[in-house]
This record gives sequence, C-alpha cells and structure tokens, in this order.
Amino acid sequence: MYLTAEVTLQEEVVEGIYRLCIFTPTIASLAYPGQFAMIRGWEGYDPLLSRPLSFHRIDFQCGQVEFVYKVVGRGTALMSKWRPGHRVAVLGPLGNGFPAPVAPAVAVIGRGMGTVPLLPLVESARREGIGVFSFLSASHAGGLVDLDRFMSCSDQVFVRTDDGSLGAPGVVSEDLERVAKSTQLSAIYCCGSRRLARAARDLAIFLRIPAYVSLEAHMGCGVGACKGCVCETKDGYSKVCKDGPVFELNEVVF
Amino acid sequence: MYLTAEVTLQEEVVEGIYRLCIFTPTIASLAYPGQFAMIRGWEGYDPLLSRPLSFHRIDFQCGQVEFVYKVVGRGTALMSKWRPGHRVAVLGPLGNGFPAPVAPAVAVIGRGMGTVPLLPLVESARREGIGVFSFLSASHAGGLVDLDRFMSCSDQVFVRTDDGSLGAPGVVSEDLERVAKSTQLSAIYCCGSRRLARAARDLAIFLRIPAYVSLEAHMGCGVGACKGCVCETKDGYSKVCKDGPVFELNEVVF
Amino acid sequence: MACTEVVLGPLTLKNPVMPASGTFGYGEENAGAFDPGELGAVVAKSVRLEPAPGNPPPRLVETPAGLINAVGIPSEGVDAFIRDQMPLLRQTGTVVIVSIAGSTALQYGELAARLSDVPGIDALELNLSCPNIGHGLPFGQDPGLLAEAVSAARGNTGLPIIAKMSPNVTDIAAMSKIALDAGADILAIANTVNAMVIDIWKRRPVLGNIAGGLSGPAIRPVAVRNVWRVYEQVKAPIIGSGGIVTWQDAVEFLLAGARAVAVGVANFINPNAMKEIIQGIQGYLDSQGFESVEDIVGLAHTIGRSQ
Amino acid sequence: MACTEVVLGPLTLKNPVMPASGTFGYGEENAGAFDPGELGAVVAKSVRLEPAPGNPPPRLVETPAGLINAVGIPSEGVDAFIRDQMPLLRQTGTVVIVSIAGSTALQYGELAARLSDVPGIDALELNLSCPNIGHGLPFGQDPGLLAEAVSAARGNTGLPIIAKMSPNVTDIAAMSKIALDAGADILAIANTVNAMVIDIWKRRPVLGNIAGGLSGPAIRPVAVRNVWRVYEQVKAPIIGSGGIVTWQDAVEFLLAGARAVAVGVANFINPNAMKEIIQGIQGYLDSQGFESVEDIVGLAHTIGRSQ
Ligand SMILES: Cc1cc2nc3c(=O)[nH]c(=O)nc-3n(C[C@H](O)[C@H](O)[C@H](O)COP(=O)(O)OP(=O)(O)OC[C@H]3O[C@@H](n4cnc5c(N)ncnc54)[C@H](O)[C@@H]3O)c2cc1C
Ligand SMILES: Cc1cc2nc3c(=O)[nH]c(=O)nc-3n(C[C@H](O)[C@H](O)[C@H](O)COP(=O)(O)OP(=O)(O)OC[C@H]3O[C@@H](n4cnc5c(N)ncnc54)[C@H](O)[C@@H]3O)c2cc1C
Ligand SMILES: Cc1cc2nc3c(=O)[nH]c(=O)nc-3n(C[C@H](O)[C@H](O)[C@H](O)COP(=O)(O)O)c2cc1C
Ligand SMILES: Cc1cc2nc3c(=O)[nH]c(=O)nc-3n(C[C@H](O)[C@H](O)[C@H](O)COP(=O)(O)O)c2cc1C
Ligand code: FES
Ligand code: FES
Repeated sequence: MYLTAEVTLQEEVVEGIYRLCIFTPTIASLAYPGQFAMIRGWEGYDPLLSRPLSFHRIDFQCGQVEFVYKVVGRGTALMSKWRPGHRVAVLGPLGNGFPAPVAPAVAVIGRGMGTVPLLPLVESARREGIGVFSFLSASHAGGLVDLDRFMSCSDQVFVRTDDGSLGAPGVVSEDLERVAKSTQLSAIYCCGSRRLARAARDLAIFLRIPAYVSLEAHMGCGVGACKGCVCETKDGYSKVCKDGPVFELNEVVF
Repeated sequence: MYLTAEVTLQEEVVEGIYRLCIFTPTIASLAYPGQFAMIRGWEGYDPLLSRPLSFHRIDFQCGQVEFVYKVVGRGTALMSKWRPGHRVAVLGPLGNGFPAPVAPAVAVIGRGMGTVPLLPLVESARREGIGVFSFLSASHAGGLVDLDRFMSCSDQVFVRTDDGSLGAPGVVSEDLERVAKSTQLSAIYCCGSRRLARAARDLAIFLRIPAYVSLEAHMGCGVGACKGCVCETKDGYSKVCKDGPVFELNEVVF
Repeated sequence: MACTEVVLGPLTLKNPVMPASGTFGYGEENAGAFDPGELGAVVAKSVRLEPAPGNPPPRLVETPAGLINAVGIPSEGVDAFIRDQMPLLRQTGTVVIVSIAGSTALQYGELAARLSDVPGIDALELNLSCPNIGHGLPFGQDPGLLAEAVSAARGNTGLPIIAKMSPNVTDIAAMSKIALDAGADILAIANTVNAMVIDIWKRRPVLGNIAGGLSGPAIRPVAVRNVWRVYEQVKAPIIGSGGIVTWQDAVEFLLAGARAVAVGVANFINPNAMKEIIQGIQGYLDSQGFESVEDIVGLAHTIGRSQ
Repeated sequence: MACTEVVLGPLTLKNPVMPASGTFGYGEENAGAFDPGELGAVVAKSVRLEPAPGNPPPRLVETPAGLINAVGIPSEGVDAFIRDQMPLLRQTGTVVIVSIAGSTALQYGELAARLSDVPGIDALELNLSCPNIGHGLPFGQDPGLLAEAVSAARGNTGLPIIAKMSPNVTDIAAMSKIALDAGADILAIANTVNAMVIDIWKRRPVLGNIAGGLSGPAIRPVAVRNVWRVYEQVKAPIIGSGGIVTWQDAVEFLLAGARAVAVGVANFINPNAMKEIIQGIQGYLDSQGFESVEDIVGLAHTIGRSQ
C-alpha cells in the first residue's frame, strides 16, 4: 500500500527518542509484527529516500500504527518535527515479519531500538494467551522505551543497562539462558544486537527451537526491486526488505 | 552582517502573499530603504541558496525588519511555514538602496511585489517632511499590499488594477505623468515593472529629474563576489546585488 | 487529447515513460501502486550470462539529492531469467526491454543470441557501465570496447538494440556515434555518474564496493546536458534518464531531445511516480496545445531565445 | 593542538582551507564574517589577459542541492587586476593564489609571464575549464591542449602552478598526469560538472549561455571519487573541491587524499563556512588523536575494511 496519511501524535519519549502515530486504517489492518513501513514527509530531495521504521504498535481498531524511533541523522531529525495534522507518504506494510508465536511461551530478546519491533509481537502473544519472557537491554534506562508495555504483556521481564541505571549490570543473554533451562520455550525472537543474536542462536540450536532475528540495512525501494539492502545469509545475499527483515537466526551470517 | 535571528511574525496578508518579521536589532539599525537581505532557514541543501528579500519596513526602534513576499517557488513556500520562534540565517543589509528623497516631493511608482521596497522609502520621506506621491498598480486589489500604509504616508495615492477591483482600470504611469505636470517632483522611484520603468524613465528625462529603479536577478552570494546576478547597463554588465539593486533608471538597458 | 505514442526507430511505445533498469519490479517486487501494463515499456534489471552475487553490502548510500548504488549487477543468470522472469515480463502486456550486462564483449554477443528467440522480448538494452574483465575501464568508457560489445550483440540479434551510455566520458556524443556505428538503434542517455562517500568516523568508504553510481535529482542537470549534446550531434532516438521524479522533469528531457524517458530512483520515493509522469506529460501537451509527444522532442533547441 | 599546516609541493599553507576561485571576495565583496587572513590561502576569481564581459544573464540556476553557473569569466583584464585587485589580495596577509584563464594556450603563457614578477603572488592556478578559441573542447578536456596550456604557463613562471582539472573527462587521473608532466606542481580536483536546466514553460534553456557548470553538495560524491582516483594513481599534492559545506565534508576530502580543500558555493549560503571548516578540522584532529592534517591525508585508502 502506498498512501498519504496523517500524523496523529508525536512525542519525545526520552531525549532523542520519539513516538509517532499515523492514522492509516488500511495499513493498520494489514500489518503484523516485525513488518515495517517506508515513510517520507519532507519537501525537496535532501534527504532523498524514505526512511524504514518498524511497527511498534498496530492498532487496527483505531486504524492507527505507532512507531518509535531514535534521531540519528537528518531524516529522523526532520521526522521529529512533524506535528499532528502533518501529512506523510507511507509505503507498507512491508517485508516478512515474525512468524506467529506458538504456545507454550516465547522469549524476546532485544537491545536499544531493537526492542521496537518486539513489542507488537509480545502484545499479540499475550492476546493469544501465549507466555512471554522479555529480555531487554540498553545503554541506560532511557533507552528502554515502553518498558511498562513489555511488563504488562510479559510473564517476566529481565532488564539490563550498561550503566546500571536500571536492572543490575550484566548480560541479558545470560538471563535468557537461565530462564530457558527452567521454562519450555517454543521460539526466540531477537533484534538490535549482533552479540545477543549470536548468543540467542547458540542457545536455540542447543534447545532445538526456532529463533528469528530482525535485521536492518540501508534501503532504497523497500519492496525488493533494487537489491540494495542485502545481508549475508547461508544461501548468499538476501534482501532485508523482501526476504526479511525477519530471518531465521541460523540462516544469517554474522 | 551575517547572523542568526528569530522570526517574530508570519502572517498571510492575502492569498499567497506573506508578511514576515524578524528580530534583528543590528540589521534594523543599519538598513535603509531599497536594500535587501539574503535569508535561509531550512535544513538540507534543497533548495540550496538563500533567498533575497527587500526590506518592507525597517523598525530600528523595535529592532525588527519586515518583509513581504509572494510564494512563487519552493524557497518561498518553505518560508511561509516558518512560525514565530523559528531561527533563520540573515545576511544583510545588502546593496545600494534608494538615494535619500529630497524636498519638495518624490514620486514612487510600483507594481505588484515591486511596491515592497518602496514602502520604507515612502515612510522615510514622510518622516523627513518630504512630499510623496504614490502610483501603485497590480493585477488585482489583493496584490496591493499595505495600501493603507502607503495612504497614510503619501500626499496622494493613485491605484490601478488590471481587473478593476480597485481604482479605475488604466495605466498608473499616466497618472504619474498627469501629476508631474502640476507638481514639482525631485525624483521618481520605480520598481516591479519594465513597462512602468520605461515610462518613468522617459518622463524623468523630460522633467530633468533623477529616476531610480530597483531590479531583481537570481542571486548567488548577494555580496558581489560571484558575478552571478548581472543586469545590462550602459557601461556593460552590473551586479544587481552590489552595484544595485537600485540603479539610475537611464543607466539600465531594458 | 494529445497522442502520447513515440517511435524510437524500430520500437514504438504507447507512451514515453519506462522504468530505468534495476529500479522497478514488474512482478512481485512492485510497490503495487499501478499496473505496469500502463507503462510505455517495462525494463528488467540487467541480466548476466552466469549467476553472480553482486557486490558486498553496504550497496547504497544517500547523498544530497542523490543516491549512490554499488549493487554490482547480481543476477540469477540468463537461463534462470528466461525461465523465471520472462513470464512475468510478458504478462505485463506492454513493450518488454531486457537489459544485458557482459563481462567481456563476447558475452554481450552470447547474451543477445540467447535472448533473441525468446518470445516476448521487444528490445535489448546494453548496460555498458559494468566493469569488464581484464581492462580498467567499463565498456561505456572505452571506445574500442564499446564498439566491440555493441557489434557482438548486433551480430547475434535482430532485436532493436538500446545502447545505455555512460556519462563518465569526455564526449558522450562521440561515444554515442561509436555505439550507433556498431549497430545500436537507440541511445539511453545516461547511466549513473561515478561517485563515492567516505565515512569520516570509520575512515573508509561507505560502500562495500568503495565507489558506485550516482543517480537521482542531483544528476538531473548533468543528464539533461548530455541529452542536449547528443541530440545536437547525433541522429538517433534517445531515451533520457537521470533524476526524473516529476512530469516536469520528464518534459525537460523531452524538450532537450529525448523521445522517451526512464525513471529510476523516483520509483523508490514515490511508487506512483511513473503513472503521475504519464498523466502529467499528457496534461502538459493538452494544456500547451501540442498534438503529440513528438511535437516537443528537442523543441528547446529550435525556439530562439527571445531576449 | 594538532598542526594544521600543510605542504603542497612548493607551497606551504598554514591550514588546508581556501576559497574556490570565483566564489569569495577578499576585499569589499566579502560578506564580512571573518578576516580572510585566517584562511590557508585566498584565491582570486579567474583573470583574463584582456577585459571580457562574461556571459549574458541569467548566469545562475539552482538545481537540487546544486547551483549551475555560467558566469563565463568576466574579467577586468590582467593589467587592471594587477593594479586594482593585487593590493587587496596582498593585504590579506595569507598565501595568495591567482587563477588565470586563457582563450588560447599561448595566453596561459602570457598571463603567467605578466603575473610572475608581481609581488605578493604565491602561486598561479590554471582554470582549464574555459572553452578555447577555435576548438570544441575546453583545455581541461583535450589532452593536447591541456599539455600546451600548462607548458606555456610553466615556461614563463617560476611560481608554483596549480592545474585545476575538469571532471568532465573519461579519466581524470590520466589527464592529471598530463598536467603534471607539462609542469604543474599541484592538482585542483575538480572544477564544475557540465550541466543545464530547461525552462519547460519558455521551452528554452534557463541560462543565457545554455549550459554551465554544476557545483554544490550535489557533486560532492563525484568530486570525492575523483580525488580518490587521482590520489591512487598520481603522486602530486591535491586540492580537493566540489560541494564542501561543512568541516565533515572537508575531512572527507582529506581522507580521500586531498591535502587541502577549496570551498565554493558554501560561501554563499554560509559566509562563515570556511572559518567553521578550519575550526572543525582542528577539532576533528584533536578529538581523534591526530597530530597534524598530514596524518589523515589519504587515510581512507590505507585502513583495511575490517568486515
Ligand atoms: C526494516 C527497518 C526497520 C527499522 N525500524 C526502526 C525503528 O523502529 N526505530 C528506529 O529508530 N530505527 C529503525 N530503523 C533504522 C532507521 O531506519 C534509521 O535509523 C533511519 O533511516 C536513519 O535515518 P536518518 O536520516 O536519521 O539518518 P542518516 O543521516 O541517513 O544516517 C544516520 C545513521 O543511520 C544509519 N542509517 C541510515 N539509513 C539507514 C537505514 N535505512 N537502515 C539502517 N541504518 C541506516 C547510517 O548509516 C548512519 O549511521 C529501521 C531500519 C530498517 C531497515
Ligand atoms: C534584491 C531582491 C529583492 C527581492 N525582494 C523581494 C520581495 O521583497 N518580495 C518578494 O516576494 N520577492 C522578492 N524578490 C524575489 C524573490 O527573491 C524570489 O521570488 C524568490 O527568491 C523565489 O524563490 P523560490 O524558491 O520561491 O522560487 P524558485 O523556485 O527559485 O523560482 C520560482 C520563480 O522565481 C524566480 N526566481 C527565483 N529566484 C529568484 C531571484 N533570486 N530573483 C528573482 N527571481 C527569482 C524564478 O525564475 C522562478 O520563476 C527579490 C529579489 C531580489 C533579487
Ligand atoms: C539501485 C539501482 C540499481 C540499478 N541497476 C541497474 C542495472 O542493473 N542496469 C542498468 O543499466 N542500470 C541500473 N541502474 C541505473 C538506473 O537504471 C538509471 O540509469 C540511473 O539510476 C539514473 O536514473 P535515476 O536518476 O532516475 O535513478 C540502477 C540504479 C539504481 C539506483
Ligand atoms: C558563481 C561561480 C563562479 C565561479 N568562477 C570560477 C572561476 O572564475 N574560476 C574557476 O576556476 N572556477 C570558478 N568556479 C568554480 C569554483 O571555483 C569551484 O571549483 C566549484 O564551484 C566547485 O566547488 P563548490 O561545489 O564548493 O562550489 C565558480 C563557481 C561558481 C559557483
Ligand atoms: S530496499 Fe530495494 S531491494 Fe530492499
Ligand atoms: S549575487 Fe553574487 S555577485 Fe551578485
């Protein structure tokens, strides 16, 4: 779907991280967790390309999708100036999202902005009555966006921050390992850190359960036409936008 | 002066024409009628260059300068979205403005946006107690911005619109000719129309009084360095930004 | 309503708008905004003789008003292309142009031979910007290699041949003449401009391939200039491209001398771009009182500068 | 504090930042934001042998992230230049580079001769992008003319010669070698890219001269690529330019292999640009632990790509 839609909310969640809501019933009704949209809403050709953002919440009842993004460059800086009523071009939903969680329970493990695409997954698992264990890390407490939502939809949430501002210092993948010993997990979902991804992969292989990772790459078209966004997989290069952004973890070459 | 300053007012005067006030005591204290500023206040490089605008009002008491501009392209469209508080880069005052009016009376003749630089001249003449006759034309009444200010500072104002929406249809240069017969004018100031400029030139030659015109050209640097903004004069090419924008009317080759 | 049909030598298009090779999916990689059958032609991503992986990522980097790509022509190889892609292309119901990329001049000939008898192909486009094996410069930058590559293709096919020229040359008109003399029917002016970006924090080039090709609005005035020069000096139909985003841009190329236009990066930022361009050209012709696209091809050359 | 001095063959600059010819006034045409004496060098607008009016207006047209100029090198002529401009240039107290533009190869020689003994000139820059009389291509695009022009200047001066190369060539490294063999000491990489814009309503080129040279951020990645190539293939100090607006851009050119940078259009949109660039380079060197500008020249070539 390529359409023009209206911004309904923009708020700075913590310094440099924003929440953006867009009213688009069509996309809200089609999207599922792990998918993304390409968004553009500025005049002129600098920056030129649309920016890919993962769905952070898909509210098909309100006809709204929610994104959470960090200002890292000019595109996201411009984005942060959009106000309710501003009209933006949205192409989406795009890509293959996360395979639907199955009982008894799933683990999600993410770091920093990598927790963004995990939230709708956690929310949908909860809606389906599937258990959720969330393992979240960030450099500091502020980097853990919407921790309350993760808490309210998870059986248990483990939090680690590099500076110890929330949760004891430590490695969240070790928490996952510990939990996996005592809990039956059907799958692990991962995003936002190569290190965590490698740890999750090894654990999943050991547990013989599937594990998935959501990847990022610079994108041109977002639909598989330009072959610009490849990552290395065991079969050679795969298109992050079309073959992913979610891949089976042990298919990916890190 | 090159500085960053704050927008204090932005209002749409009539459809597509805006008033923009900028708080910059330094520039307000230096500028005189007929000069201009180069203004830029957007992110990125598209559009690339600053946009030249003539001072429409120079209020050195409030430390403010006022511009009136028409949205004709992308730069002015972006400008029209600036709100109070927005910070813009301003280079100015630039160019040679109008020679100071002298007694007993001056005539200003302008069309459309060409009336913009004439207003501060009219206001300063009035302050000095010099007579002012204003001859203004536009395609329609809406194109005559701040007619009330012209009225309050002129001895007489003649107005013509192409569609007859204000003033009888007709040619404002004929009004000037008529007035010039019965009134002693020390100079004629002109802006915004080649046809009016030619008529003013012929009349000024006939009356043996000086006449001045403010010209426009695409500008790069605004300070005379790039030689990009030339117009043809009797001495060859002259730089509109540095040798002008105000020229002696009979120096210019139309 | 003005007629939008254009005749490019042996090739007739119902309208002058097509995608630039490598930037638009005619099948499932289509953003789905309109039916590709509405296009003057569809153009496939360049295909190679043998499967090739393409360049290591990152393959894209944005620049002011531009995009550099160093995708490097990954390909499933011509056999898989004929098997998997041709049915999709045929199905579009419009003119089908297949772009080919060789690593040697002979490969252009071989590719042409392989594709000549495949039903549903209306023309071959030679992507001459690919680096060749055993020589520094790409085909499009070396007069001798250029002639060899085009001749090799010409010798093996009766299909119309489009030579897609490199702008990275001293004299694109002279190179175009070489391509025409070697048997090309149509010129595509032009491919991307050599460019690169360095990451000042990592202190190394951003792209996996170090350098790539710049496209997008940044190069539009360069491409217009190239079309203008070639139109002045060479008698051959031109497909103009480089930075076309809006119908106004497309009209600019037509006025400069292009008979058709190819749209690249614009498809990324507005999947409706080509449809809007077709409609916009139509509207321009109608409102300006022209009867056909052909009426405005090169028109900016002939109208005297009134002042 | 890291050392910002750079040595360009026979020329030593206190810092690597200078204006690009034709874009900055060292005297009264200065936007007045800082003292030109703070610059590594000042570079004058190209001067001709005889007075010349330049091209008819319009001379400028904006493009996405770019500016095309067809100013056409108006000049008061070398005599008036020496009389009126040199005192201003000398007065800046920094290195003075005078750019010269000939219509024939001999004129470069004559200009060099006339300027050689004028006190206060530290180097001559040859603007080789000007069209020459009696031949289609500008000096910078024709190997033979290029050699002639540089040799003519070399024969008549002991001053350091900077050859300002055209990017509108197939192989800028090969052309650079020709310029060096003919006697140039330093390369300026590169001048503007040929470009044009057509007004679709008037249906004619916007510029009085039809086409002009594209500068600004749009061409930055093209210029970086050219610097990179020349650095790889030619041993000579390089002044990089094309689209430098911020200090980050300048560092990119240094990492690509430039030893100094010239700033053009940026002076129009930010009269403080060069000062900010000098400060920014200094800050980068200090924060990244480099001791001098020389430490980062070409550094992006040597650091292996770690993944
Ligand atoms: C499928 C997908 C989903 C994403 N979801 C989110 C999300 O939910 N929240 C979020 O904050 N970010 C997300 N990103 C990353 C986001 O797209 C980039 O941060 C953004 O495009 C940067 O734009 P910019 O103009 O601000 O930065 P730029 O100035 O373009 O670049 C700044 C930095 O960001 C990197 N970058 C630029 N473009 C991309 C890109 N397309 N992909 C990855 N890195 C890039 C650059 O290398 C550079 O280091 C996602 C990326 C992908 C591919
Ligand atoms: C000394 C001077 C004073 C001016 N004062 C005023 C003023 O007080 N009020 C006002 O409304 N306008 C004024 N102008 C004109 C104003 O600068 C242009 O309208 C504006 O730059 C257009 O920018 P844009 O991006 O909106 O248009 P663009 O998209 O750049 O162009 C739209 C149209 O405007 C023309 N144009 C673009 N730039 C210029 C330029 N620098 N000079 C002339 N025409 C241009 C183009 O040819 C085109 O037709 C002045 C121009 C000069 C040179
Ligand atoms: C991502 C990408 C991939 C491309 N792949 C090809 C290709 O396979 N073959 C080819 O001839 N040109 C290729 N091109 C060049 C385009 O066809 C086109 O010539 C160029 O992008 C200029 O047009 P634009 O500015 O409208 O994008 C590619 C361009 C891009 C951006
Ligand atoms: C208005 C203008 C005038 C120029 N005049 C000259 C000139 O006289 N001589 C010359 O060698 N280059 C001239 N140039 C080219 C610049 O010196 C510089 O090489 C080019 O603009 C690229 O740098 P930039 O992108 O930083 O502007 C001119 C450029 C502009 C924009
Ligand atoms: S972004 Fe174009 S193929 Fe993925
Ligand atoms: S705008 Fe540069 S000389 Fe006038």
